[in-house]
Amino acid sequence: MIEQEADIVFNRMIARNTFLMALKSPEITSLARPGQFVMVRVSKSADPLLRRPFSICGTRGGDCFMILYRVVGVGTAILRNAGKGDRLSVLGPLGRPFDFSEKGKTSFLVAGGIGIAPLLFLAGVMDPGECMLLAGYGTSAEVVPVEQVGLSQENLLIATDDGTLGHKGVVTDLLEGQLGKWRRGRPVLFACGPLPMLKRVAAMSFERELECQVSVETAMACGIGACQGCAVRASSRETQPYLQVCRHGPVFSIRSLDWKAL
Amino acid sequence: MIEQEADIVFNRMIARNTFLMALKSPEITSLARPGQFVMVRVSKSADPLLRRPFSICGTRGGDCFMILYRVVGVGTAILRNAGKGDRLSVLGPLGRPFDFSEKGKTSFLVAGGIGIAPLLFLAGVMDPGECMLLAGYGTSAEVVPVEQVGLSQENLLIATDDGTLGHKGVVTDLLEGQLGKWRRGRPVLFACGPLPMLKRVAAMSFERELECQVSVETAMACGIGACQGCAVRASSRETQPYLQVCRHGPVFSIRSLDWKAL
Amino acid sequence: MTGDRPDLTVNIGSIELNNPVLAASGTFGYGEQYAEVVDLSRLGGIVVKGLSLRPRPGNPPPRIVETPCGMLNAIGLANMGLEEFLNEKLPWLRKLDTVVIVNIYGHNVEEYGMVAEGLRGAEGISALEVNVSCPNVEQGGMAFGTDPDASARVTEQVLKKADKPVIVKLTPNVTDIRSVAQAVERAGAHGISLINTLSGMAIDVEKRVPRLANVSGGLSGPAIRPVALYMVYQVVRAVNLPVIGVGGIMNYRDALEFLIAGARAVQVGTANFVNPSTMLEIIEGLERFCRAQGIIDINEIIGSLKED
Amino acid sequence: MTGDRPDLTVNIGSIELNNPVLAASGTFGYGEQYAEVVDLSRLGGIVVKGLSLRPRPGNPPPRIVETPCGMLNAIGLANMGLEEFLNEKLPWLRKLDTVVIVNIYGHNVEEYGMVAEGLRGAEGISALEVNVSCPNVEQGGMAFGTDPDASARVTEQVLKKADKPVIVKLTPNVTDIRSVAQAVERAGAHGISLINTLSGMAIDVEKRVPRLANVSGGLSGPAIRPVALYMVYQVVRAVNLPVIGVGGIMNYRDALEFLIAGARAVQVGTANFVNPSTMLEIIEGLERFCRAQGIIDINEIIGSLKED
Ligand SMILES: Cc1cc2nc3c(=O)[nH]c(=O)nc-3n(C[C@H](O)[C@H](O)[C@H](O)COP(=O)(O)OP(=O)(O)OC[C@H]3O[C@@H](n4cnc5c(N)ncnc54)[C@H](O)[C@@H]3O)c2cc1C
Ligand SMILES: Cc1cc2nc3c(=O)[nH]c(=O)nc-3n(C[C@H](O)[C@H](O)[C@H](O)COP(=O)(O)OP(=O)(O)OC[C@H]3O[C@@H](n4cnc5c(N)ncnc54)[C@H](O)[C@@H]3O)c2cc1C
Ligand SMILES: Cc1cc2nc3c(=O)[nH]c(=O)nc-3n(C[C@H](O)[C@H](O)[C@H](O)COP(=O)(O)O)c2cc1C
Ligand SMILES: Cc1cc2nc3c(=O)[nH]c(=O)nc-3n(C[C@H](O)[C@H](O)[C@H](O)COP(=O)(O)O)c2cc1C
Ligand code: FES
Ligand code: FES
Repeated sequence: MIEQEADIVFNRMIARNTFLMALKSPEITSLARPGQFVMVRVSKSADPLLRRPFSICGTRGGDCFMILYRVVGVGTAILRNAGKGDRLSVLGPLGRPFDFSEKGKTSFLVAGGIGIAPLLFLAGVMDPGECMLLAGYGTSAEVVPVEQVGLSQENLLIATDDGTLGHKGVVTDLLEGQLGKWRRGRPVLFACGPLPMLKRVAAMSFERELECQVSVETAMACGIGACQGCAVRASSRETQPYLQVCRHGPVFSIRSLDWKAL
Repeated sequence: MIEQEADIVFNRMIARNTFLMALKSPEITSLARPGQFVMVRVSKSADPLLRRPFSICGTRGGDCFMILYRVVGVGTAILRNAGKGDRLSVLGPLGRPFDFSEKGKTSFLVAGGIGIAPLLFLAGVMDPGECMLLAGYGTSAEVVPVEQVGLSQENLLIATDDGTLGHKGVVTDLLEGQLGKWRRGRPVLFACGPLPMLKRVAAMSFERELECQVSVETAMACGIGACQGCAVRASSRETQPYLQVCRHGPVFSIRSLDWKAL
Repeated sequence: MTGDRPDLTVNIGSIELNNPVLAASGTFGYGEQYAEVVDLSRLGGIVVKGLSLRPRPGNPPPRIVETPCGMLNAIGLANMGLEEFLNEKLPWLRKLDTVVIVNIYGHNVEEYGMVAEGLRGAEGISALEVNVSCPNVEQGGMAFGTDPDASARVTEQVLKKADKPVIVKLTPNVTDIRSVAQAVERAGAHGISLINTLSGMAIDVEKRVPRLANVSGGLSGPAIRPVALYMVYQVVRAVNLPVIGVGGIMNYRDALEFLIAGARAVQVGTANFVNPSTMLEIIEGLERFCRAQGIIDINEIIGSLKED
Repeated sequence: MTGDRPDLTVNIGSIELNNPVLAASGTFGYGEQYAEVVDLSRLGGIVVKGLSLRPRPGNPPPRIVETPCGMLNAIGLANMGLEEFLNEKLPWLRKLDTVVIVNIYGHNVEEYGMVAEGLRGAEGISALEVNVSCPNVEQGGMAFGTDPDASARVTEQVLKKADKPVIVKLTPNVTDIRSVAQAVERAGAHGISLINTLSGMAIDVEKRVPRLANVSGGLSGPAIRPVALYMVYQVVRAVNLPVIGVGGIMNYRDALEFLIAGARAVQVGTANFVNPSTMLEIIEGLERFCRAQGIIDINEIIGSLKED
C-alpha cells in the first residue's frame, strides 16, 4: 500500500457521464492486481472530506494505472474537472483481488454498468481464449468502449435495457443464455455491478453450483481496515458476523456473504 | 445591489502574489462607485463557506468591473486558479463609497499595500490635476502597475520598505513630506491600508485638521447589513456605539471611528 | 392551486405559512437588506433579529470567524430595542405580504414577559419566538434553555403576557433536548423551534488570542446540520407540538431531511449569507421534488421517515 | 536533542510522550494497517480501538455517512474483545517503539472494571482511556458520560482494578462539560481526554430512511473542531488534570489551537482517513512553528492563550 500524489496523465469522457483517468504511479501500478482499488482524494478542501474508492480498471505502460468512473455526486463531479497537470493524492492498491489462479476453466465476467471497471482489468490479464465479458448498460450511450483500455471486442457481449445496442434486456439474460448452452466444464463467474444484478448472479451460481466471485461496494471512510465502516454481513460459513469490504473484499466468494442481509 | 453569476474576463498576476480580475456585469458596473465592494463566492463547496469581500478597483468598457487582490489564505488561493470561462457569484455593489463631492480641493490618496484597490478606482474618476496617489509597499516586486487599470504614473509617488523602488520608508513619510510643503489650501485625504498605517494617517489628519476618509476592513459574513458581524467601535460623535463596516462603511470619516478601540 | 402545482402550505398551530421556509432570526435582519435581491412575499415567513426590551450594543469585535463548513458568531444580540422596533421597523414589515415572527429574549424571566407585553396589540406579527439561549443572569450565566424548569418559567411568563402564539427556540447545548422540549410543552408553548447555535471557539495561533473578542461564540452552518437534524428527530417524537427545524440547511434536500424527520417548517440562517437566494431555491426545489414524486401536498412528506 | 530541534516532549501525568500527537481511538485500528504508510515510532502514541470484555460484532451497515466537513459513524464499538486483543494484538503493539493507550468500555460499571482487571499486568500498555460515551444500560440508555455521578462511578471502578494510569474520555453531548470533568477528577482520574463524537443523524431523502442503520451516529471531523476546542478550553480551566484535546484536528495549526488553549496533547481521528500522514505532518509542523517562533520547548506553548 502506497500513499502518494500522482500526476494525472489523462482524464477523458469515454461514454455518457463516464470518464477514464490515468494516474502516474509506478509503485501502485506494479503492485496492482485485478479487483483491487484505490482511495482518491478528490479535493484539498474539507468538503467533501473523505476519499472516494475506485477500482483499478487497468494499467498502462508499466507506470500508470487507470480508473473508470461515473459521475454520480459531488466527488466525481470534482474529479471530472481535473486534468493533465493536476495531481491527486491516491492510496492503494487496496483490498483483496480476484482469485483466478485456477487454470483451464472458462471465466464469465459479468458487469453491470460502471461495475465493468474491475472486470476490464481482470479481462486484460486473462487468457483471451478463456474468458468472456458480458456487459449490461441502460442504453448504448453508456457503453464503455473496451478498446480504450486495450481490450478487444472479441469475447464481449453487450446488453442494453432499451435495446439500443446488443441484446435488449439485462446482462443476466446474457449469462443465462451462455450458461444454458455451456458444455465445456464448469465455468467460473466474476461479477460486479448493482446489487440486484449481483443477487441474480449469485442465485444462478448457487443453483448451478458454480464458483462465483463478486466485487461489492459500500461507503468507506479509511479504505484500509482501520475504521470498520465498510461492514457487510457474512454468511454463517465465516467465523465473524461482519466482513470488511475494504480488507476482506471488495472481492468475495458469494459463499462468504449473507445475501439476505445485503 | 445585485446578485449574479459573472463571467471572468481575465484574472492575471500583476505583481507578486497580486492578481487583477475583471468580471462581466453591466449591472454592477453601472452602479459601482469608488470605495464600494463586492462579496465574491470563491467556491461552490461549503468549505470555505463565506463570501469574501473585495473592493472594486475600477471598471472597464462599461460592462466589466475589476478587483485587485492579494493571495493571503484559502479563499484567495482558490480565486487565483480561476480563469476565463469560469463564473463567480458576486453580490454588489455594497457599502458606502468615498465622498469626493467637494470640488476644487486637492486630494491625497494614501495606499498601503493591497489597500490601493479602492483608491485606484477613486483616482480613475477624479480630475488628474486634483489628486495625487501615494502608495507604499514592502518591496518593488509588490508594486501594482497602475497603468493596468488605466491610470497614468504622473501623480503617483511610491515608497517601499526596502527602498527597492521610490522612497525608502513607509507611505506616511511621503504624506508627511507632501503635507509639509503643501501651500495650496487644505487637501482632503483618502486612505486604505493596514491598521497601523490608517492610524498614522488619521493622527496626521486630526493634527492638521484635515478631512480624511478611510476604507476599513473587518471579517464579514453577509456584507449587506443583516448579520452585524462587521462592527467597529464608533466615536462618541455617533449615536450608536458600533457601526457596521459593510453598511455604514467601508468608507468612514475618521471622525466617526473610535481610533483607540480599533 | 393549479393542477400540477403542489400545495406547500403548512400550519404551525394557528399560523398558516404559504410554504415551510422561514428566515432564521439574526441572519436576515428585518428583511430590508435582502428585499433588494429576494422577493420576500414568496417566503414562508421571516423571523426577525432577536429583540430585547432596551437597545443593546452587542459585543466588541471581532464578532465572527469562519470555521470548517460553518461560522462562529458572538454578535451579542445587538438590536435596537422594543420601542424603536415598533416605531421604525414594524410599519415596514407590516406592509410585506409575508408572515413575521418576532424573536425575543430577556435577561431574566420578568424581562421576557415585558418584551412580550410590549408587543401586545402590535399588528403584523404572527407569533413570538422565544430565544432561551441567552445567559440566565439569575442562575449564574448558564442559558435558560439548558434547564427544563427555567425554560418552562420563561415560557409561562411570555404566555401570560403575550397575545400571540408562542414558539420556544431551544439551545442544543444540553444533555437531553427532549426533557427541555417536554417542559416547554407542559408550560403551554404553541410550537418549538430548534436548534440555536452550538457553543464553540477558535484561536488565532500567531497571536495566541481567541478569534472572537467574546472568547466563545455560536457555531452555525452546514457543519451542525447532523446535530440539528437528530435533535429535531428526537423532539418530534417526544412532544405533540409543531416543530420548526433549523441548523445548516443549505438547499432543498437539506430542508427535506428535516421535514421527513417531522419538522413542520424549516428556518434558513447562515445559508442566506452564502447565497441570498437560498430560500427561494429551496421553495422551488421542494416544489420540483413534490412534482417528481407525485406529491400534491407537502404535508405528506412531513414526518414520513420510515423506520423499522 | 540537537541545538535547533525544539523539544516536543510532553507529560500526561506519569506518561512521557515524545511529542503531543496521538492517534484517536477507533480511527487507527491497532496501528497495523497504517504501519505500511506511517512510521509509528515517530508518533506521540496510539490509542487503540475501544476494547470490551467480550467480542462485539458492531452495528448493521450502513455504518458511516459523510456530512459537511465531517462524518457520522455508528460502528457500534465492533471489536475482538479482551482475550483476543491480549493474544493477537498486544504482542505486536508491544514491539512498536511508541506509547500504547488502550481505550476501554463496558455496558455497566462492573464490566468497565473487568476490562481494566483483564489488562492488569499486561506489558506494553502505558495507560487506559475510559470511554464513557456508550449507553448506560443501568440507567435507561443515556451514556454514562452524560451524568457526572455515573462518570465518577465508572472512573472509581476502573481505578480500583487497573494497575495503569487512567484517562477518562468525555462525551460532548452534555449541558455542562465542566461538572463531568470535575466529578471525574474527584474520582481520582489521572487525565481527561475530550471530545468524543457529537450525536447526529442524516436522512436519505429519496428512500426516506435514516442513512445509518442505527438511525443516529457520532459526528467527527473538522466540522466539530470549534465545539471541541471550547470544551477543552473550559475543562482546562475547571480541573487540575492534564487534558488531551480531540476533535476535528486536520493540521498543525488546528493542533496548536488545542495546545494554546491548554491541552497537553492532542489526538487525531477522522483526519487519518483523509490523509494517513496527517499526524507526521502535524509533528513536523509543530517543530517548524516552534523553530520559527524561537520556542525550544513545546510546553511553552501549552496553555499560553492570552486573555484580557
Ligand atoms: C471498492 C469500491 C470500488 C469502486 N469502484 C468504482 C469504480 O471503479 N468506478 C465508479 O464509478 N465507482 C466506483 N465505486 C463507487 C464510487 O466510490 C462512488 O460512486 C463515489 O464514491 C461517489 O462519490 P461522489 O462524491 O461522486 O458521490 P456522493 O455525492 O458521495 O454520493 C452520490 C451517490 O452515490 C452514492 N455513493 C456514495 N459513495 C458510494 C460508494 N462508496 N459506493 C456506492 N455508492 C456510493 C451515494 O449514496 C449517493 O447516492 C466503487 C466503490 C467501492 C466501495
Ligand atoms: C470591505 C473590504 C474590502 C476588501 N478589499 C480587498 C481588496 O480589494 N483586495 C484584497 O486583496 N483584499 C481585500 N479585502 C480583504 C479580503 O477580503 C481578505 O483578504 C480575504 O477575505 C481573505 O480571504 P482568504 O480566504 O484568502 O483568507 P483566509 O484564509 O480567510 O484568511 C487568511 C488571512 O487573512 C485574514 N483575513 C480574512 N478575512 C479578512 C478580511 N475580511 N479582512 C481582512 N483580513 C482578513 C485572516 O485573518 C487571515 O490572517 C477587503 C476586505 C474588506 C472587508
Ligand atoms: C449572525 C447570527 C446571528 C444570530 N442571531 C440570533 C438571534 O438574535 N436570535 C436567535 O434566536 N438566534 C440567532 N441566531 C441563530 C440562528 O437563528 C440559527 O438558529 C442558527 O444560526 C442555526 O441555523 P443555521 O445553521 O442555518 O445558521 C443567529 C445566528 C447567526 C449566524
Ligand atoms: C470510525 C470511528 C470510530 C471511533 N471509535 C471510537 C472508540 O472505539 N472509542 C472512542 O473512545 N472513540 C471512538 N471514536 C471517536 C474518536 O476517537 C474521536 O474522539 C472523535 O472522532 C473526534 O475526533 P476527530 O474529529 O479527530 O475524528 C471513533 C471515531 C470514529 C470516526
Ligand atoms: S473502510 Fe475503514 S475499515 Fe473498511
Ligand atoms: S457583514 Fe453582515 S452586517 Fe456587515
